[in-house]
Amino acid sequence: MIDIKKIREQFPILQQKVNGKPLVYFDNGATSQKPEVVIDAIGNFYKTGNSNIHRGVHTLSRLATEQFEQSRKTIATHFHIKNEQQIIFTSGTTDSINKVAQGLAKHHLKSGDEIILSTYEHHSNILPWQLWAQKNGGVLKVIPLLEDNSLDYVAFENLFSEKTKLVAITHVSNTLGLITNLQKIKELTQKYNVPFLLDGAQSAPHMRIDLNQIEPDFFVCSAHKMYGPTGAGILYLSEKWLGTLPLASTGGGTIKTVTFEKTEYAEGALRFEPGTPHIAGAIGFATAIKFMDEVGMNHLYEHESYLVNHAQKALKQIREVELYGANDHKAGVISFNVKGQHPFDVGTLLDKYGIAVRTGHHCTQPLMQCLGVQGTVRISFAVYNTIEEVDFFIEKLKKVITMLQ
Amino acid sequence: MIDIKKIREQFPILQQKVNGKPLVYFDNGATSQKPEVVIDAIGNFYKTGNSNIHRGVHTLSRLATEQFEQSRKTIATHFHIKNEQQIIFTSGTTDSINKVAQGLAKHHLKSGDEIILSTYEHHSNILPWQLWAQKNGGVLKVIPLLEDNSLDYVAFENLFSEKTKLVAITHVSNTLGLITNLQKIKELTQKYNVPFLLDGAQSAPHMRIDLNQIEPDFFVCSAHKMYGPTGAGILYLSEKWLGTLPLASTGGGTIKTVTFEKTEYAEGALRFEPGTPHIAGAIGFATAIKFMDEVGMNHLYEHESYLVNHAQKALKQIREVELYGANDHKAGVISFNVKGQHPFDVGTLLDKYGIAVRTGHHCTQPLMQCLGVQGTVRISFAVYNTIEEVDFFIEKLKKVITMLQ
Amino acid sequence: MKIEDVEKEILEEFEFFGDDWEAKYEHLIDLGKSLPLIEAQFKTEENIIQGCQSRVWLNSELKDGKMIFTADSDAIITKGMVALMIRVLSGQKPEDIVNAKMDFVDKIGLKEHLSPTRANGLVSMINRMKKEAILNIEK
Amino acid sequence: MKIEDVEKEILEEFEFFGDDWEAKYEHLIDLGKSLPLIEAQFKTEENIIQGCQSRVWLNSELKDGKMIFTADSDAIITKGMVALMIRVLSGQKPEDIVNAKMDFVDKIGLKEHLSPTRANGLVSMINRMKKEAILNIEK
Ligand SMILES: Cc1ncc(COP(=O)(O)O)c(C=O)c1O
Ligand SMILES: Cc1ncc(COP(=O)(O)O)c(C=O)c1O
Repeated sequence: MIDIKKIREQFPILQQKVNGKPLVYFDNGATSQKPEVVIDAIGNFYKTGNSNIHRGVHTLSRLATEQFEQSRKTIATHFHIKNEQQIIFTSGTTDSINKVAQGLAKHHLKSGDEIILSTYEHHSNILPWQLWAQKNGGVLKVIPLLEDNSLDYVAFENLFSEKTKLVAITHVSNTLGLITNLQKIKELTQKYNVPFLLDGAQSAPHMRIDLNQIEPDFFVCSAHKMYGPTGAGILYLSEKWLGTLPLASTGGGTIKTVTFEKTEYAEGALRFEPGTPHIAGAIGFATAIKFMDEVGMNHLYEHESYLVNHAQKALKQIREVELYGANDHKAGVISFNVKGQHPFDVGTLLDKYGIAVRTGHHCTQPLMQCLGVQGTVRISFAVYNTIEEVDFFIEKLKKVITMLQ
Repeated sequence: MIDIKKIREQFPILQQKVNGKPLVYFDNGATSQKPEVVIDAIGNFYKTGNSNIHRGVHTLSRLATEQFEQSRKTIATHFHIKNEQQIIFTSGTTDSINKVAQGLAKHHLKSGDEIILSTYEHHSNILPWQLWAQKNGGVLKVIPLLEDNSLDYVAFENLFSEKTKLVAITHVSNTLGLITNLQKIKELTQKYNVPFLLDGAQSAPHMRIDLNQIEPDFFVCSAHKMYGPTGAGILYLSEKWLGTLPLASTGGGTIKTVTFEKTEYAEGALRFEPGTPHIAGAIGFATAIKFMDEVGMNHLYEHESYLVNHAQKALKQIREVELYGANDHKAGVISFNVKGQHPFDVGTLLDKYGIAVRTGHHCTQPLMQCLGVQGTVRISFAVYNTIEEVDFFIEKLKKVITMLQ
Repeated sequence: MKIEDVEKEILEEFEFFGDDWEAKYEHLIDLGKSLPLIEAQFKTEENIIQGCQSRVWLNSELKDGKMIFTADSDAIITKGMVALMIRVLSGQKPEDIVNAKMDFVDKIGLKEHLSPTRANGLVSMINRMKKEAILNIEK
Repeated sequence: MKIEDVEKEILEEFEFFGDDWEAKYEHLIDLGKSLPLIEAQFKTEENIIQGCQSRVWLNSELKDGKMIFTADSDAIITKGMVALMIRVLSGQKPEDIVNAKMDFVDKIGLKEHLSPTRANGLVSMINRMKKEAILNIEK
């Protein structure tokens, strides 16, 4: 299998102490740490290859363009896409979703139209649609949860109407780690002929994703959650939308010709990438993808599942712990609370032991309302986490529970 | 004065050879090179401090938040702003302008309204307004040029009408290096009570900018042209617009409370920064600003003016060279052509000598149409360029002219 | 007692724990538990200080020229911190509150709770306390 | 001559310059100057291949089972490169054009002109030439 020790050695930040204790970083759902290759790829670009791209005739500009376009190809290949023009560089998942929402609002979405979301959604996959709905008289319909906090696919089907214009749904719940049934989504969206957007922010870091097979209309994710740099992400567009999605933003680099009266736009990805892109970010992102592919997405998933199952089992044995959406089929994330205690207190004390967890609503307030809590404690794993860290965390969690009582 | 040799040593990329020749980098208008401190600030963040910000209770998250918010303060101080909440982090100038255009389009701009731009504008300060104008029946009015390619301020005043809702103008022409008369802009926009957006993409890298004194409604610039990283920039909003500019994009991190029906947004800069920001970019940007402030903006401007004047004088002595907008009062940029030759050829041959220049329309096609050319050769300076480089360039340019004849 | 004297008292109290953060936090938690709760009628929307995670309610009134603060929080560690703030500032003259440096928090090694991360509402709470004090000077 | 033979000829021609890029580019410029211009009637919008900077016009016709290409560019170095492409591909059978690897460009040390930077239209031009060839196979 994979040699976690060797992997850990590649992450400089894991070698350091926090509050005098070795860092146990369980906040990967918020952002992952970066391996040395990624940090170096960014540094080396600035040290040896930095230049603006696309329009230059000089050597540095040509080489930077080649690196940038090669990064697009690497990412396309990772997601099993043949035409790399379908990969648009953005500044992250939130930016990508906004681009789709703003684009669709121009022609595709009309007053009275409906969009189906799930109870799981991150604010970034709610607010852009809400902004549209409030301004244009649109309606957001929400897939409810079953008792076990999984999505209610029967209720889901009942939400479809002639007015349904989009299903925008997360692949993995960032709060619960539960995985959406893509088979079901594909089946229903095809049956009702409705486009769907898949929010891959929490799936892309953890599992193999074959967009050629899933066939979403839109797919989005963030580099910073995938061992890559901040400020970078992608928007994948299906062939159909690549040619037809109206532009939300525009500017230099997207055009063939411009006069003050009229602009003829370029084709492919460029049309959607106005201004100087985050060149170092794209290169760093591709390097992170290569890092993941070298580990192997299936190995990565297996290792993290192992950690999740181990941690869940141990947490279940602590009487004071309440787990949310516990399940064997998860993508690296566990949410829980200590009964009667505020998650803030639990997180604050764990931090004193060097354990970084996330507490609060995780940008999923509607899900919190549904669970009937203010917030949860969330631990989320990456490939560099170990069973020993999980055991250390469980030990200290017990200590924290005693302290708070 | 300033010790250029010491400054050059801080830029790793300048130590390298291109095509076997030392790199003479005169493409700073497209993007500047980065000093070691900036590259290290980014690397160190990922190596020791990387975490997502704002919502975490753990130590790394707190420290990252402090660094991020301190970066905002550093940038605010540089531009002489007291309330750092007026500095919004964006992915660059183009992104910033789009955010303003999309926001204003929601309430402020109505069908039939007029926006005044100048002939100088970069596509990034034309296309977002054109997109609005075409969709909503708006009108773009254009400040023409005088014989000497300076803006015609008399004609400018005549463009104002009751329907004028915005003046969006560049501080420095990225193609010609000519500096807009801000006194005039301020006077006219105050007289007609019209908000103005100042595109600082090409001024912020070269001169001291006091936003407290200029009092624009919106000011935008890009980190990557200011010795900082790619994928980062700012949108400055005046107090008035900070509270009132409608949101164009939205998502996680911008809110107080969310339900599927309704969202209560946070106040200040956060409202405009949905999703995980380019944290490393903000930190790198602030480090670049500190680098500039250490050199001193006035020293920087003086040095670059010296280079511009020296180069202009030498270019004037070459019979085959046609200069555009030659002038003593410039911000580091010179555009010219070799009569009868395509700028692409000139640029390609200069590159063989290790000299990186930009050729083409520089994303200012309307200005090209006005000058009656397809493109120009543009040389643009940064603080690390030297008189020796200028002399070397002049010598090789002469060689190139001979070769092409 | 003057503000400085209360601060000194707290300092001494915490010095006792040395580097033992567990003991320090246990003390903080105890302080939280001992905080006289705010009266239910004051737990209003208006009195809430929204941190991103833990919430703080603060009520203030002027009594015989001195500010009386009562407060509560839903998180116990925040509540412990709030208890310290109240101990220092409640019962003091508005002028003194406005000038209080509150750097004892740093000295007892709990500075992290005053970071601007929004995660707790403490910075906002101190600001609110000072604002109330200012209003009562101007009266 | 077969494509490979023309390529070999060009290779030998350029080998002569060794590492002297100035001589090489002077030769390229000469080639550009010698390119038989495209007839004015073919300099149409339709025949234009838009690079970001230099423009290329390309006309193609099938004559006795062979593709005849004529071309022009507004930049002389691009024109020199175009002249080389035409020398290799014009007068060849469509099948052979489709299969041509064009790696001689790399071998004579001018690979940079075939980068996807959009700055010149050469990659697009080769693609266009091959596309025209395919159309003429299918006929
Ligand atoms: C005057 C001007 N405005 C806007 C831009 C766009 O900046 P960016 O590409 O960083 O978004 C540029 C960059 O070339 C510029 O020179
Ligand atoms: C499911 C999901 N969607 C969207 C986002 C937003 O991603 P970003 O902050 O990188 O834009 C997140 C990040 O927390 C997420 O977990």
